[in-house]
Amino acid sequence: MATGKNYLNWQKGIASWLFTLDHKRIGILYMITVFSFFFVGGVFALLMRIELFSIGETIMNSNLYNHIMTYHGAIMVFMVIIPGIPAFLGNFVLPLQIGAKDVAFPRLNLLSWYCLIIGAGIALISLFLGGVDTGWTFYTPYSIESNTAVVPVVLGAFVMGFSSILTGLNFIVTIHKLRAPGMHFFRMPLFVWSLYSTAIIQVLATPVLAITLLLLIAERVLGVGIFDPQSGGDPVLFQHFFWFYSHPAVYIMILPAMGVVSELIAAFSRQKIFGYKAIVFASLSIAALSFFVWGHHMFVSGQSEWANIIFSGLTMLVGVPTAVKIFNWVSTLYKGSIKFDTPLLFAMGFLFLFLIGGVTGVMLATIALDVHFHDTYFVVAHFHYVMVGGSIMGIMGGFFYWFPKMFGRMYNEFLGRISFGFIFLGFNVTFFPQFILGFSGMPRRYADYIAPYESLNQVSTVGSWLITIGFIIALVTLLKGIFKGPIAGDNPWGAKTLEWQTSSPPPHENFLTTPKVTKGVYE
Amino acid sequence: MLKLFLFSGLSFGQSETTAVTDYAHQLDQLNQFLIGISVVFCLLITFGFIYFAIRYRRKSDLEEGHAKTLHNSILEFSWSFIPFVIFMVAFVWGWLLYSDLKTAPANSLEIHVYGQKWSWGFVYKNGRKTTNELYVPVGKPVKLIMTSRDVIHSFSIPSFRIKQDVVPGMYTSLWFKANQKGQFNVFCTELCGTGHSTMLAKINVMSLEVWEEWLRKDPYKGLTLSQIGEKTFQGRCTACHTITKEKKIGPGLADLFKAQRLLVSGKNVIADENYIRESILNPSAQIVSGYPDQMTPFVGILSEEELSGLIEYIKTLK
Amino acid sequence: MSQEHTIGFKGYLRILILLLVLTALTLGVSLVDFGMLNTFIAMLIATIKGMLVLLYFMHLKYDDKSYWVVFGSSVFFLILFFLLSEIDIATRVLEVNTL
Amino acid sequence: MSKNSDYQPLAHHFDNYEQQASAGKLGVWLFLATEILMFGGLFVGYVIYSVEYPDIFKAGAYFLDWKKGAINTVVLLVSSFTMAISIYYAQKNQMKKCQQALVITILCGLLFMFIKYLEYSHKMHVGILPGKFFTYTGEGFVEGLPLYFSFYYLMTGLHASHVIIGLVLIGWMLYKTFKKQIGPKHYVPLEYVGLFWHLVDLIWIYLFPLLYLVE
Ligand code: HEA
Ligand code: HEA
Ligand code: HEC
Ligand code: CUA
Ligand SMILES: [Cu+2]
Repeated sequence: MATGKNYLNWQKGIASWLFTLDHKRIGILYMITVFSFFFVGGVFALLMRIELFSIGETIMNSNLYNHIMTYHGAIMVFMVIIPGIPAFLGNFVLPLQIGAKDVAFPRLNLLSWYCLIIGAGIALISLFLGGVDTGWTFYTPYSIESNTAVVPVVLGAFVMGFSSILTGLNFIVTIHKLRAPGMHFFRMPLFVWSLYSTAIIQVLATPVLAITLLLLIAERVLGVGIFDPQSGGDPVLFQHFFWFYSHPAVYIMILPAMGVVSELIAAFSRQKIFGYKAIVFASLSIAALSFFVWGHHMFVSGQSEWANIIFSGLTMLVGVPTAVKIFNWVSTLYKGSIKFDTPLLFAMGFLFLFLIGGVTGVMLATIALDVHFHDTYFVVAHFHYVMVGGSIMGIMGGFFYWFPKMFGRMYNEFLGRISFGFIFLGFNVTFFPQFILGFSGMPRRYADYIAPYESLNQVSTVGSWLITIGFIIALVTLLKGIFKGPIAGDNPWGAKTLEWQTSSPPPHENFLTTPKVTKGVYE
Repeated sequence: MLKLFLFSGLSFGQSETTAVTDYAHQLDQLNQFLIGISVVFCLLITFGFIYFAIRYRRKSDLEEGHAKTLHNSILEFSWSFIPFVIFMVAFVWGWLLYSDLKTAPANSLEIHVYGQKWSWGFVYKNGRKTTNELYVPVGKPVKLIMTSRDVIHSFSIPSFRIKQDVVPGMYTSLWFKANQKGQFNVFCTELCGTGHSTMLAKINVMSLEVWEEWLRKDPYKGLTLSQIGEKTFQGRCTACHTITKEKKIGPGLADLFKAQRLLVSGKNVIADENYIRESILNPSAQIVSGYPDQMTPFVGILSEEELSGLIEYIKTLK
Repeated sequence: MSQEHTIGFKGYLRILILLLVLTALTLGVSLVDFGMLNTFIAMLIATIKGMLVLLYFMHLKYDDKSYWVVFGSSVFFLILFFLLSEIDIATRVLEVNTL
Repeated sequence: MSKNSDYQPLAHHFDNYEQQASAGKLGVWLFLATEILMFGGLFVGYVIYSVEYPDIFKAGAYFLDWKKGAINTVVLLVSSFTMAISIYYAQKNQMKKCQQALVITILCGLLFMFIKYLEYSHKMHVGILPGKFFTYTGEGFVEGLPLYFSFYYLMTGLHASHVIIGLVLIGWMLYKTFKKQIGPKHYVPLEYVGLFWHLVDLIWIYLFPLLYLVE
């Protein structure tokens, strides 16, 4: 790798990685973990899509399909995108961007990586104990009755929850206490603000997931009956518990991606962000509002009419700050000096796909429409547009952007663009047809479907192969870049934020002398 | 135009996309309104950033951005306020339609729906029961009162644009008025286990006279006990049992009668009439070894006639 | 921060005694029947006790205001969680079996 | 480094001790917030069901011994007090008294657990166990009673597990005072543990009337 003393080579050996307290190394550990899980989750997705290629049993029976579908969802949510941006990119970039030597609690930081590994380990052990088939939402009473290995998966998710809590806690304290001299709150890059908003959700919502999962375990082991109608419990209450966490969780997934996009747009248009403060407050208000809207997942669950109406109205509000962000980004491009490098392509991909995901989110929030769309492929398409088209685009864009900082080397620009092309195209081919399928009523979590749905499903399956090609190209590009790429220089993009002022890769304690901040952000 | 765009490439025979009720028509209007607005916004924004990106692409490596303003109160206000207004329109419109969906007309015909793994049972006011086939008259409001015997299911009729979860331990309801004769699909849309994707039913909308005629018919008239059993079995049991020795969710039932059964409790029993009867009514009491305790109890669902029929039918399986 | 304000041994003792008195009060009140108000009164006393612990034992009174924000927001979202769930359960219209 | 009064470690990534101490404290408060929301989930469930099934919850409270509950309340309050003064003594460099206060705190915690044990074992003896192990059908039994005791065991159980964690932490602090790693210049670890211990007390302050004194 790059020459000179830096965080990558100042200590050697496996142990120096596994017991490292350096936030940058921990970030790299997360990188390896998250992309490995992404690969596993992706393989499950491909298997699912092959099964759905044609009517009848294509490669697996419906029981196996339910298992694969559950693992795909659970892996992607708990092991890929929730740790994805905050724990991987955030860990690496956050202290650099605010001019700190490390995060506030380095040991806790390492611990949260171990929580992820151990939790994921426990959850994946279940594969050998019979698997799970409840869907990633674990709805009771099915998850109580299902004779599959629900307990290990739930326990694993519980442990991974602590990983997320600890990361969030660490970031809040780091941002409050460890900013470099002169780094006022409103001089912080927007990525930092987005991580801050995310961390608030992580700290305040995840504990409710923890207790929900504990209750589910108690339900299965002790039969406490709180969510079991046979003992007087209310299964719909479980859904309240679950979504009180899991709706805010979707903003854990998207807020950091939005932060990445802000950075990319500022860097590749060489502009100050239009409406910096508006974006800051939009992030914070999305975080706050995210706690008010969970009931929109329960419009047909048996939740009361009034609760439905209230939740529908509250949900609409979340769209406003999101719209503000989108318009601000577009305005930032106005009169910029714009270069179409791979990271910006991903940012543009984000804008387009997230926009579609967002407007279909509003259709889902419209209560009567959701009655029709709920649990159909329309929802599946919506959340892939926001999660893959939004968060995964964000993580890829951010990765390509900070790649030279992480490894001191450059990837091949041409290959990077090709990979974007395949991912973007394949993505739309895979998931756009699913909106139409959803509108015509195809239910989700179906291992098989009726004849009229077949042609669009085939299109979708072919699309999933295109995405795969895209990700494989990306993987090759990045691996080649790490080992053989040309030396990148400290600031290859001409970006203005602090992380670009130290060397690439950065030294062990980030900056040789503590930076003094005298300018506003992006100046 | 938009409709064309959305539905092109679809080759639906019995199309799920045609709206069959007034409600479905109204819902489609709301849908088209939102799609229209969304397309406008998406195009606007997409063309906006693509245009900027090309118009202001970097000319030389050292070039910096040229924008002077970082604020524009009018712009910023309008791009928060206009979406807000649109959101509120969507919200209120959705709410109004939803209120219709929640208030069944007082003269609705009530039909009871029971979901269970993995079939739908319908009970009509005169006591007539059907499985996986719902029969309703055209042009009359019908209210479904639904509950589940085991886990949560969801009763979804895409052509009517409605659905409602069917929850154990409570009753939920749904109403519709079909304006068109024909047969329409019902899906279960809440994950309920292995048979989730096969938990389908059909709604048959027929003219009032035919329907009343149908309602009075005794479905089992002229059938032998074992034929009644076979009919019941087809509707209720095939999700989990085969009539050969092949294992599905539960054991294959061929050669069961008078066979030795090893139970989880370690006991050995002979599968006589009583055993089969208890296995159907209260399966958890005697679990066959090697199988999960997954069978939904049929107590209270099957009539005495059907139960005896099932036993007779199982006896004939070889 | 390192210049700790503390209320000293005597101060803490006073708080303890207050807390014990309030505990006795809870018990006493539970013997009297105020009808609907029972739970409310019990919770009110518990809240006063909780505030004493927070303010004095946990030093919220003297410490940085940001801890208040942290603590307050957890309580706020907890109440929100309760209220919105309870709205659902309290306003459900029960369908009844008419057969 | 051989006197309590000099000890003041500083991790490499902090600029000064102030910063380190206040970072730690903010961290602890954030952690307490997560605890509140985690326990809060159970409280929300409890209140929702107690509104839905008041009779069951009334019948359930009848089985609890309010005297034991009240004694435990007093015990925890006293322990909170001794915890608070142990910090005060550490600040004053009166390490002997600090250690005594910590020992009393631990004793109170153990007493609390002992009384809990008495309560549990009594109930378990007559078949009042959580969930599907509930076998009691004697006097005072009502339909749905197991639901109340599910909550009882979950809430007090989760609380008791926090008491145990707290005890371990206090024990560790005591050890640190002997190791001369806590003193007037470095008492923040004691403060952190104290905050945790007070929270455990705070939760009990709500648990006690909710569980034992339901009308
Ligand atoms: C990254 C994750 C993410 C994000 C960001 C979102 C964002 C949103 N989501 Fe989504 N959602 C999920 C992930 C996400 N969602 C997942 C995983 C599920 C399914 C879970 C499961 O069941 O398995 C789901 C399900 C889901 C449902 C339930 C569907 C159902 O099961 O029946 C609903 C309903 O309201 C909903 C709404 C919304 C809304 C209103 C937004 C808003 O935040 C979007 C706001 C953005 C915009 C609106 C775009 C910008 C605005 C403009 C440019 C203004 C102009 C626009 C208009 C005038 C329309 N989502
Ligand atoms: C982050 C979240 C995420 C991501 C990325 C994806 C990605 C994909 N998802 Fe999934 N999906 C979910 C979250 C996600 N999904 C969730 C939560 C559910 C709901 C589950 C439930 O109902 O319980 C779901 C459900 C779901 C369904 C519906 C199943 C059903 O209801 O029956 C389908 C069907 O088509 C599907 C398909 C796909 C496809 C084709 C991809 C493809 O985009 C995947 C392509 C990726 C790869 C093939 C991996 C290749 C990777 C590498 C080669 C390594 C790369 C390394 C580097 C670049 C360094 N997903
Ligand atoms: C949800 C799936 C499911 C459905 C539906 C179902 N069963 Fe079963 N059945 C099982 C399972 C699993 C077992 C084995 C475990 C047990 O004994 O309960 C079983 C066992 C049995 C047995 C005992 C078989 C033996 O080998 O001893 C009989 C008889 C039986 N079922 C009859 C029926 C009949 C008749 C119906 C329909 C009216 C029916 N089942 C519907 C799942 C089902
Ligand atoms: Cu029944 Cu899905
Ligand atoms: Cu949501």
